[in-house]
Parts: sequence; structure tokens; C-alpha cells
Amino acid sequence: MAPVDEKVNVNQSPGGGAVDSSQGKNGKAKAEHPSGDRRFKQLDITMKRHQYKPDALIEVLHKAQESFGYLEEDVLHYVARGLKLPLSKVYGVATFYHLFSLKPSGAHTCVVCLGTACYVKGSGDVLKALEEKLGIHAGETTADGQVSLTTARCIGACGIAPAVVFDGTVAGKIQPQDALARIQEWS
Amino acid sequence: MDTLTQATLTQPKIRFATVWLAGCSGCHMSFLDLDEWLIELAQHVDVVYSPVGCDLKEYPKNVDVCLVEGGVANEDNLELLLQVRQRTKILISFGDCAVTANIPAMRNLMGGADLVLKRGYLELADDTRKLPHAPGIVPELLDRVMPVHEVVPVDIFMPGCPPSADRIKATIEPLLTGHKPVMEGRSMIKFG
Amino acid sequence: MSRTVVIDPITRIEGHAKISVFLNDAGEVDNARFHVVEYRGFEKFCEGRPFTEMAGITARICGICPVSHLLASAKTGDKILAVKIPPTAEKLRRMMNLAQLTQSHALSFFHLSSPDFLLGWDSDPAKRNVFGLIAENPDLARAGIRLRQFGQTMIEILGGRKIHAAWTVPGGVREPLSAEGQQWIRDRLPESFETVHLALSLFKTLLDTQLKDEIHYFGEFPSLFMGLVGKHGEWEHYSGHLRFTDSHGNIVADQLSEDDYQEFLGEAVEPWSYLKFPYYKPLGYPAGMYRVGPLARLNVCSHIGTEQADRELQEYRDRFGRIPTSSFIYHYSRLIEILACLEKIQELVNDPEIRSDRVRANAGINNLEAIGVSEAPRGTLFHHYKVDENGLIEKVNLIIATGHNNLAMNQTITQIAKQYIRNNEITEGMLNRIEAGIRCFDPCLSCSTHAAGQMPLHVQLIASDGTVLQDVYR
Amino acid sequence: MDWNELLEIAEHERSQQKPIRLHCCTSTGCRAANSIAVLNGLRDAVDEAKLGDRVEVVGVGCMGFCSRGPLVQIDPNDDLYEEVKPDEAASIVSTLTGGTTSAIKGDTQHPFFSRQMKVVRQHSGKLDPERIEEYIAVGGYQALHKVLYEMTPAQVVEEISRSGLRGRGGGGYPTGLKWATVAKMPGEQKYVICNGDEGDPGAFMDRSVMESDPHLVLEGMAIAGYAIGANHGYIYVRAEYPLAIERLQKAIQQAKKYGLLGSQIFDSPFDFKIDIRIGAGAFVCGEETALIQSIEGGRGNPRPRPPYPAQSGLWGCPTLINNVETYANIAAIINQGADWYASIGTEKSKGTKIFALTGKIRNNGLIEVPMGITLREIVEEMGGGVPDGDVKAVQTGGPSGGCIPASMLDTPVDYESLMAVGSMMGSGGMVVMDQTTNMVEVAQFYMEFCRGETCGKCIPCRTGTVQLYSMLTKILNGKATKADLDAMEALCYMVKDTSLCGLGMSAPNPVLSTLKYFPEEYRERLQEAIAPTPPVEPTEQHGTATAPELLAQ
Amino acid sequence: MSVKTLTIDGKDVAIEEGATILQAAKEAGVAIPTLCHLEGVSDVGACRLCLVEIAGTSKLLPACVTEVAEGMQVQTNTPKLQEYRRMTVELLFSEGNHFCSVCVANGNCELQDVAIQVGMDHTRFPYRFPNRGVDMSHPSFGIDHNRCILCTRCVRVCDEIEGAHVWDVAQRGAGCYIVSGLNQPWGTVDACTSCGKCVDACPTGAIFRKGETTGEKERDRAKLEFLVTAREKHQWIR
Repeated sequence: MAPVDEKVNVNQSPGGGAVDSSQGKNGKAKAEHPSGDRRFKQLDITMKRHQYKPDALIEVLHKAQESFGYLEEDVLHYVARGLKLPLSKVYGVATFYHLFSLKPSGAHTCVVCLGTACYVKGSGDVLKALEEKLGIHAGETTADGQVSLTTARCIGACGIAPAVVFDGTVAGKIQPQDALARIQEWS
Repeated sequence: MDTLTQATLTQPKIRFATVWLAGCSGCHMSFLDLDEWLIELAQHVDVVYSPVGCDLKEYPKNVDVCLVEGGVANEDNLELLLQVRQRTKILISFGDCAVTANIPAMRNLMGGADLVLKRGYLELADDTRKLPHAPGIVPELLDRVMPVHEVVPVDIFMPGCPPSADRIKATIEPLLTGHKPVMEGRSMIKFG
Repeated sequence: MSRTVVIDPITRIEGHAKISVFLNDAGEVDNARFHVVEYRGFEKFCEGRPFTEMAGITARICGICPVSHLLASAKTGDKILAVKIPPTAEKLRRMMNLAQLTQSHALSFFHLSSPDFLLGWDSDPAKRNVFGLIAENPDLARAGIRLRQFGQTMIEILGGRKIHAAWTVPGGVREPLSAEGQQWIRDRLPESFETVHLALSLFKTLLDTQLKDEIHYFGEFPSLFMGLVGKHGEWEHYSGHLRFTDSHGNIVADQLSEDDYQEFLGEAVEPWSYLKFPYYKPLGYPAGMYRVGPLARLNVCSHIGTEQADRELQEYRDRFGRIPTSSFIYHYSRLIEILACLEKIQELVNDPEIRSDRVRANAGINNLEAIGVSEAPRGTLFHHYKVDENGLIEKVNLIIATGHNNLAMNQTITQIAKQYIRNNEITEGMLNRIEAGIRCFDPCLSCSTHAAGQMPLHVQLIASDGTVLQDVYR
Repeated sequence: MDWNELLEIAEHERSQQKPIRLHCCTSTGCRAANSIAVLNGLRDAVDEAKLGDRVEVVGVGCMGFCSRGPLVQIDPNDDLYEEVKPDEAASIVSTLTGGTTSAIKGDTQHPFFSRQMKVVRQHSGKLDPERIEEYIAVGGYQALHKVLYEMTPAQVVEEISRSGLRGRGGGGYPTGLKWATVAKMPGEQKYVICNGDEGDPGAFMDRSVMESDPHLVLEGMAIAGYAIGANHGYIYVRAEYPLAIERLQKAIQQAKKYGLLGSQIFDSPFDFKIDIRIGAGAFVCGEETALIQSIEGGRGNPRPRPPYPAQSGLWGCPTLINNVETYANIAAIINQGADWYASIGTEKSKGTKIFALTGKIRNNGLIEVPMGITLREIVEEMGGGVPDGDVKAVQTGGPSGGCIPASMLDTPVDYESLMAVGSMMGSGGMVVMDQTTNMVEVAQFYMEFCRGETCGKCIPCRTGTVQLYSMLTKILNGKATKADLDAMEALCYMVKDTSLCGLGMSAPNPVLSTLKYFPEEYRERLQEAIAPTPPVEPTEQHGTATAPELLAQ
Repeated sequence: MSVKTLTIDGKDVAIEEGATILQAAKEAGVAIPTLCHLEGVSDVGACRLCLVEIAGTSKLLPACVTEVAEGMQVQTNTPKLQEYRRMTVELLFSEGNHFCSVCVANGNCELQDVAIQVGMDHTRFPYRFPNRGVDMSHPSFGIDHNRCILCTRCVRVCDEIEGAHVWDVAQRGAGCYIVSGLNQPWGTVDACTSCGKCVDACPTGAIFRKGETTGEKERDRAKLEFLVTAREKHQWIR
């Protein structure tokens, strides 16, 4: 998720993301997710493993993000109901942590490490090059849904700084042109 | 004999000015709400520059006290304020717009001047839709409306929307006898 | 060589403005322009606010006539709620508007314009102001100050504070009138009557003597006039319908509803001013020039409806005809209006219903769009809101009194400049007269720009190619 | 599982191991440099050369010299190959039979290696972290057995106290004292938490320990559990460390299988289970009360202390929280004794410390050194100095730490000395900056970090960091005045003194330390320095009139 | 229950063990400014206004959560604390959009009161002018995030007294805001009982009753106190 900027809450500010309230009401009536989506089953298993304890929220959200790719409202509703948690609490937790995403990410992800070691060795230039090339800012996904560009505080790969994670694989000593070449492969 | 009268007898008049930047003039109106005290004030001050009280067009040098109403919203405001600061001994940030930028700064939430201009002159015009633009005549809006002290140092802050005539009097009166007013408590520094 | 004279800022008006005077090669005036040099953008930044806050916010458009905005906004709010406000609330609102007309007109006449009349157009500019007046004629100055104080204090009595009293609200008003307040108003009325009569007789004397010529040069030209009138064509300031009258006294349009304002009013933009140029749509721009404010209100109405004011109105019409067309007459009409206000205040303060505490009606949101109107001291004020179903503002349009007069103000200063500036010869007194042309209208530029100066007076010699040849600062 | 079985496993494992082992690093850094292909290449080459009976290829943990990965080391002759490419694998194997290789041979006598003293990293890079048997083979879990059968909990606490071990997470709080506090607290239920949320940018010691020697951490936690009377532990690992999580999970399973975790460990009455909790990208969760909130499934908002977690921690129970590296020291202290441990380091800072040496320095990587070594020794001797140019500053302690100027490189590395120069030990990040580094930008970088990572609960940290960031930006843009600089410094102290938790309390440190040591870098960017435009005309100020008192101001 | 004795600004106070410094100060008649503290709900120590100096510790501690100890010497109003409090209030004003002049709580706002109390006549920090929203979807109430200072009183009062937990905090850092339900319009949150306790709890004009105009917000603080007494002491007195 993008570094917090003071304007970051613009899109997510209250009232911005209206939710169809009927979803909540429908959902409450039934134990199983009405869509029959099997991924909800997996969520059930995870919740059961944690005995539906509210404390397991973050674990369950991890699982949900893994299964669904991101935390859509429907899923958050489902988790809240399963763990008997207030919706606002679930939302508060889901938005507190950078790794949880409430928006779908692109087909490919590119995470530029901005840890100190990487920063000192020029990861800022790498990010700038990627932003220019993709025409998006960190934290955004290209219009065609192909690439999500994000930054990390430190991925602990300081020895090979600057590091970039392309689709989950860490690559070290990345110069701007290397990064551009890597994303070129995706198109 | 009260101290004020005494002061008048022993001292030459204070060179007094008021300036109005981006605001609604409410603070100046509140100043006029001093009503009959204005007559008394006139004995202690020379009003050397003021949109309501003086016809001189150039901000003079050697001003002792200046009340500055309004935020800094356009190039003219900026230019005038810099001049005021250079030529004034005691600059008083007069009212919430000067102190906080207040209502004019609501446009800052829109992230710049473009949207408000667009709304006013393109969307809400029937004929000859265009943005006003006449260099040297119509000043450009600044990107952000600022309180006075973000631009120049300020000596005294007098918040209020507007500050009541009582507050204005309590601020100015000590200055006439060479004292700094005590800006404390609800009657002096409450915003709004 | 052509040159431009810039008067910057215009002083003793309520707002920020400049004037440019364009001289041709022969040193004759070609044209003069009135520039409003500030813009704040209320029409944009109010978007997203609850409509209930609009009275408070739009009051901050203007510290001189915040009451006008409070009223127009509250009336728009009434329509969003679709309520009929309690009768006492309407009377109290009227009372506040009358108080405001009184204080604002007093300010315009005594504080801002009378230094010109009493000290002279060409007197020392350093003293030609209210403080100079205090020195010269302390009794008159004090009387003027106290007349304004009367209006301001009435506003305070009703609304809790003199400026930006957020007391008129959608559905009515917040607090009823107190007994002490009622008594104070009664007690101060006689003095106020005395002052306005004094001012009237003084001004009439001046018109007969030293201000004889000004009537003809300070913006005497035909135009339309717009204002609210009551059911029977009488003077109105709070409700009623809109009427347009031409310089011959013909009623061009009558019983127009504010709801249709977009059909008969258009707004044009000129690049050299932040103040837009409203015009009467059927005549087009700029032919659809009209004037608003005290002059227009007295021109469009058949009568005022109070004894003393109607008597003065008769004398006024006897002097200038049914439709006076000189902008200089604004000052005269302003004084008559003060008198009318005082009489109406007297009526209302003694109204048996006036102290009722049923002053506010409640309702939900019943209309998503509404237009409110009121007569501000300077003329007709329109507030137009669109809200969402939760009452958050989606769109705002404001047409402000001073704006209506924009075309007329430009024409007025052009006429004055042509009259007084000859052969490249420019004196301070000439420039002051041009400014005074603007002061006739008592423009409230904080309002007109919803948006709001002071810069050196300087004369620029500009070559025809636009390069500045000489800068002369005074 | 009992003592004999443990020894049997160790014996069996050792007998199974081949005389020659090719260690290939499979930790994050080397993996990113394609070490898995190298590993496979080596295996194929061994098969090809039919050396399988006396040579084995082992994927091991971190060897420390991360900047030169992938690394391959030949045990026992200690040959080290750097930046190995997959196609060099065969030739490296051929050296075992007298062949030659073009692969770059590392200098293992270089101070980078020779100056190290390995306690925690003793086995890192030498064993396969995914096999508990290798850990047991080098004496693993013997310390746990020792405490269970030879020591009372109080004795364990005493031993740790005597060792002088201090918290390796940054604060340097005496570990024994913390253990004693939790041990003394009443209550049936207590918890042990291992803080593996290593969030400081530029630090990866804990990742390396978890990836390279996960059982070392588990054993330390179990010993802590026994000492304080807890039967449940949590390891909180940041999600950015997937390999560490994977290996810890495997390690826990294997330990459970052998009865080294779970019920009745070593057939004693002591039960201890460990669960992993995965962070989700929040630096503030390294703060202990925030971490607890996060384990409880909430937002990582710190809460005021006292009460400390030792009194009221996880679910309100007394809770011991230590950092990964702290736990990784425990087994060695138990095995070799507090006296031995206390003999290492300085008077107040005992033992060794791992640092992540990064930035503009020739030799990047992890080093473990005795406390008290000077920064100069680390940077110039071990690190080999700055590639082209001179050291300007060394940043220690991450966003909470400070920048130490080159002139102070002789500062010994211990808790007190670093604190005295305005920085801190932190978790062990050590970022070297050369003369090209703009120190105001560095301060701005850290402030950007803090402003993005503040949880938002308390106002000084939530908004103070935002204001500090924009003040730094204003300075960098040449728009600031001396007054702005003073205001910034005042705000730094305010944020430091009034913030709720360590994040806010230390957020201004990078600014304050750079202001202290590199004031000219700030001053030369001030508006006055660029174009002298005094805001007030110095002359002609005095009006013609009024009271002398006022005008004399 | 044992009693602890301590001094606050030099005044001797005796109070039962377990009491907070804030309670002791109240007993001693010493006013310590607070914003996030609300009688009847848990304390979070977030606003930092009640920080005090305690002899023997270099750390400033929040009076609302720090328990008294025997012999404690507390200073509540040193020049350093005064300066820090003023800066705290300045930061609060600078981070939101507090247009007192048109706010429903003008004249009845705890933030405004605290500003007066600490002598804040202007903020030395530039205003951030964040772009925040207003939610008027609830039939009776509205929330204007521009005026929110994130004291979380509403969150706690709704959770701990009403038991509805409509509110929580979303996002983090400067992006934090009070969220209703799943970031949905307040009016669509089923859990809301429309009890209005959040309105009474809110120290500023952020949460208000619909229809309230400038300066009209009133707060029924007595209602909250009544509920707390009823709940804790089982006394239904009003």
C-alpha cells in the first residue's frame, strides 16, 4: 500500500465508498455465503481453526486476502459475521495494515523497496522511472489492470540494495533500466 | 484625568492604519462598531491609511499600528502585506481571516484556485465565458489562501469573526499609551 | 499619446476595486473601467456543506450586509424544508433587514460619502474621511455614527451579535425578541428619526447648491431598474415579486418570481474584472443593463406605504420626475429608505405579535432545489442551492446586489471621467469624483465577488503598443 | 523424547552427514541472486561427478556477506565462492577433485569475517534450517533440557541476569530483570512473545536469524517460558518475511514432532506451545503494546505504559516480550554459562551484537561483533570503507536513531555510548553514508517514514511528523527561514517529549542528530542564506509618535 | 482500600489507591486540560493534553491513566507543559478544518475552550487543509470529519455504553478518520440505535444533530453521566 500521504484518505473518506446496505442484511440471514463461492469455504475453515475467536481477525484477513486477492466488502462482511465483530472494527483493522488491500491489484505487482539501504542506493530513482513508464503513482494500478506499483518500507534485503519485488520474487541491485526491462516482459 | 487623556496631552499622535486583504470587511465593520469611541480615538491617532477611513492610496512609511484584516489570497494581497510589514511597527492580525485564513481558506480544500475560478466564470456565466485575466489589473489568485503570519511576522493576534468592538478597543487602547495588550482569555482570543 | 490612469484602490467603498481610465491620443477619455480585484469562490467551496450551514457561511461573504445573506440563505432553506415560517419569525426577519438597511445606508452616507459633500471633492485627501468629518462637524458625525449604531444594535438585540449573527435559520429565527430589546428599540427610535431628517434636509440643501451639477454628470443615463415590489406595487425588501421598470416609468416585466431568475437574468464575464456582468436577458448583453438598490427600489415601487417616507418620496419625484436616472440620486434615495425603515421598525416593534416565542418551524428535506431572494441595502440578492437528499449542497449560485449594477457602474465612471478629465490634465480631485461615482452605488464588493483593496494610486502612461512609458505614483 | 534420544538423533545425524559439504546460501538475499539455481547446479554436478558418497550439497542459511551472493562455501576447507553463477557450479565441484574454477573466490581472512565473533550466528550458513536434525546435531535443544532438569526457573532467571544480556530490540532493557518481573507477577496464565517484526529499514538481522537458525529462537522462547511460568508463546513475524515464516512453521512442526514443543517437553511437566502471528505491514507493531494489540486482532495502536506488558500484556496477562536476537542468545548462555557470556563486550553492554552493515560501503552484509568494538573498526576495517570517497556519517538505530558523523567514528558500539552521541543501538541497522549524501534529505527520508508509519492515535506523532516533514521539505526547497528552523527544532522536542509511544518519542531523532552534527547543511538552505531579504526594514521603523516604551521594543 | 498521599502543584492530596492523577487533581481543585478523557468510558491517553511532570521521572505522563503513588510530587502547569499544551492544540487546529466561525459548536466546543485555556491565539503550524467529507445520511445526526480531532470518545461511548460499536477508526496516521460500519454512510449502519450518545460525547462540532446551525450545538453531558452512574452504581438518578 502506498505511503500514507495526507491526501490519501480522499478516496476512502466516509461517504465516498457507499455500501449497499442490503448486502449486510441479506448476509445476516444465512450461515453460508449465498454465492456458493468456494473461497468462502476456505475462510470458514480458517475461522473454525481459530474457533471463531475475534482475536483471529488478522489471521482470517490474511487468508481472505490470499484467497480473494483483495478484501472486497462482501468478504469483510462475511468475516465480521463469522467472528462476531462489529463492521467498523473489521474495517478499521483492514485499513490499518498496509498489506491488506481493499482494491483489486493488477495482474502483476511491482514493489519497490524504499528502506534506508535501498534509498541510499537510489531506489527513489527506480521508483520514479517506473512511475513515469507506467504513468501511475505508487499505490496505484494501471488503467488496464496489468500492473500495480507499490512501495515497501524495507523488505530486509538490504545487502542487495536497491531491491524490487516483481510478482513476489525479490530482485536485487536493480537499476532503473533493469526495472523497466522487467516490466517490459509483462506487456 | 484618565491615562488616555493624559497620554494625548503628552504624546504626539499614533500613525494608525487598517488594511483589508481577503476577508468580508466584517472586522472593519466591527471596528466601526466602536461607534462613539471612534471620536475619542480620532484624538489619539492619525489614520494614515484605511479603506474605510482614509483616501490615501499608498501605504505610507512609519506607520505605528496597523490592523490587517483578511487572509492572503492573491498577488495584490501579498504585495500590499509585504509593504505593510516593512513600513509598520506593530502589525496586528485582525480577525479570524487574518489569523487562520478562515472562510476564504475553504477554497484550499478544493486543492488550488482553479476549481473555484472555473465554477464562477465558466460554469456560472451565460455569456462570454472566460476566466478573468488582466495582468497588472486583476491579480492572480494564489494557489492557497494563507493567514497573515504565514507570510510576514505578526506582533499581535486578535482572533474573532469578527472580533467584537470591545475586543478591538481592549486591544488598541493599551497601545495608545505604549502598552502591549494582554491577549488572554475568552473575551480576547476566542475564535469564531 | 494614449494613456491609462489607474485608481487603485478605490477607497471609502466596501471592497477591493480599481478603476482604469483610458485616454486617447488627444488626451480625451475613451473609456473607463471598474475592476473588482478579488474573488473568493463561495460558489465552489460551499459544495458538500450541509445547507443548514449556508446562512453562517454566506454571511461571511460580507461583513457589511451579512443580514442579507442570512435572510436569502434562510429563505432558500425554508423552501428546501418547504415550510411556512411562523408569522412572528417573518416579522422579526423583516425587522432585522430593516435594521440592516438603516445601518448600511447610514454607513454609506455618513461614514463613506459625506466627507465628499461636506469637505469638498478637492479637499485634502489625507483628511477627506470620517475622521476628518469628526474633526470638521463632530455633531453630524456623531449623529451618523449613532444612527448606524442604532441599526447594528438592533441586529445585536435580535441576533446576539452585530456582525454575522447566525440567527435567521431555515424554518424561522433562533430566538424571539426580548422585552428589554423591544424597549431599547422604542427608546432609540426618536433620535434616529431626528438624524435622518437632519440628513435629508442637509442633502436637499446641498443638491440645491454645491451639488447641483453632479446630478447631471454622475451617471445620468437611461437604464432598466429592478427590485422587489409588494402585491400592490409597493416598496418591499423581504418578499414580494420582482419588477423591471424602464427610464420612462414603463413596467417592462412584473410579478416575476425569483424561481425563474435564470430566465430573465444572464451573467457575462469580462477578463478585466472578477465581478461578473448580469444583464436582463431579453435585451441581451450589454444592452440589458439595469440598476438595483435604493434608486431602483424607489423607481420600481408605486409608493412606500409609510407616511413620512411617502411624503419624502413625493417631494423627490417632484424634483426629478417619476424616474430619476442619475446615479447620484442613490444618496438621496438611500436617505428616504432609512426613513421608511425607521417607520416600519416602529410599526413592527409595536406589533402585538412581535414578542411571540413561536419563531421556528421544523421539517425534513422536501425540495432538492430552491432559490431565495432578499433586498440587500445595495439591491436584490439571489441564493440558489441544489442539495442532495441528505441536505448536502451540490451546487450553489449567488447573484449579488452589487453585481447587478456592474454595467451601470462602468457607464457611470466613464461619464464622470469624460466630464472632468480634459487635455491630459489630471488632478486628485478629478480622480476622487470618479471614485465617488462608484460610491453612489455603495457597492459592496465583498459581496459582489463573494469574493472582496488597497494599492497606490498610480498613473501609467501606456504607449499604443502596450509598453509602459511612464509610471507616476502620487 | 528424553536426553538419550536427543543425543542419539544428534549422533545419527552426524554419522549421516558426508565428509564434504557444499553450503549454498538459500536465504532471501542470495535467493534473489538466483542461488536456488546454483544449489541445483551443484547437486547435479555432484551427481554427475558421482561424488554422492562423500559430498553433499546443503541449502543453508545466511553467511552474512549478502552483497556478494550467491555464496557457496566448502566445508571443511572453508573455501568461499562469491557471486556464483549457475554455470559455475560444475567447476566449483570439480575443485574437489583437483579441477579449477573461474568462480570468484572470497577472502575468508578478510576482517569482514575474521573480526566477527559469532554467538547467535554460530551455525548460520552452516546448517540446513529446514531440518531440525541438523540443529540437534550441533547441540540444539540441549540447553532446554538442561534448564528443565538441572535448573529451577529462578535459577534460569538468575543466570540470564548474571549474563548481562540486554534487549536486542533497541531499548537495551536488562533481559534478566524483565524476566524476573514477569516471573514474579501473580497469575496462572502468562505469555512469551517473540518480536520478529523487525521494521527498521536497513535492518535484517532478525530475518536472517529466523531464516537461518529458527530452532535457536524456539529454544530460547521455550527456556523463557519455563523461567517465567508461561506455557504459550507467540512469534510475531512481519509478513514481508515469507521465508522466515515458512521456516519457523516447519521448525515448530518438527519440534512438536520430536516432543521439543507441546506437552510434557522432554517428558517433564513443562508444556510449551508456540504459535506464529503474521504482521500485516505496520512498523508501529514493533512497539510492544502495539504488537500485543495486533496479536489480539486489533489495530496496532500502542497504549500508555504503565502498565507494562510484564504486568498486563496479552489479553491482560503478564507477558514477556523479547526480540528475536535476544531469544537467540539464550541457549548459548545456558550452555556456556553466564560468566562466559559476561566476559564478552563492555562493562555495561555484554555479549555480541549483529549489525546489518549497508549503504555506501564496500562490504555489505551481516556481521556479529562483540559489544564495544568501535564504529571505525566496523566501517573501515570490516566494511572496507566507502567505495569511492569518505564516510560522512553512519546512521544507526533506523528511524528512531541518529546520524553519527565521521568525526565520531571512534565511538564504541554499546548502548550507552551510542545514546550519548544522540543515536541509539536500535535493532542493529547501520547505514553508511558518504560525502554525496545530503543529510537534510536523510532526515526528510526518515520523517517521511515516520509520518507514514505513525498509527495516528496521539496527536504529536500523528500531526507532528507531518508538520516536521513539511518543514524539512520547506528547508530543502530553500523556502525556510531561521525562524522556521527554530520552530522545527522546538517541535522536535515537543514530539519527542509528548508522544505516546517509542515511535513518536524517537521520530525526531534523525532530525535532531543531523541538526546537531550537520547544522551547516540546514543553514545553507535557509532563505536568508540564499537571498538576504529581511522581513522588516531595519531603518525608518519609528513612527513620528507615541509612547517610548512601545517603540523601544 | 488504602489511601495514597501526594502533592499536586504543591497541594497535598489524599486519595484512594488506584485513582488516577486526574482524579486526584480534581479532588485538589487543580484543573488539567483534557480532550480525549470522558467520564464513564475507558481512557486512552491519546490527546496528550493532560501530561504532567512527576518528580523523579523524566517522562511526561498522562494524568488520565497514570495511577497515584505514595509520595508522588506532581506538577501540572510548568512552563514546559504550558508550551507543549499550546503546541498540541495548535497541531490539532492545523490538522483538521476548524472554521470556528461557522461551526455548529462555536461557543460550545471543548477544543475552542482548550485553545483559550492554553492561550492559543494563533497556530504556528501551517494548516493542512485535508479534504474530508461530511456524512448527513443519518436521519437525526450528521458527522463532519473536518472537525474531528480523533479523540475517539464517540467510538468508546458507542462501544462501552451503548454497546453498538457503530464507530471505529479507519486508516492510520494522518489518514485516520472515524468510520461508521464498513465505511458506509452512517444512516445505513444497522447497528446504530440512534441513541445520540456520540453527539453528546463529541467535544467539537464533528458529530451534531441535524438542523443545528452555527453555534447551535448543545450537548447533553448529563445524560451520559446519568447512564454511567446507572450502569456502575445501579442508581437511576437524574
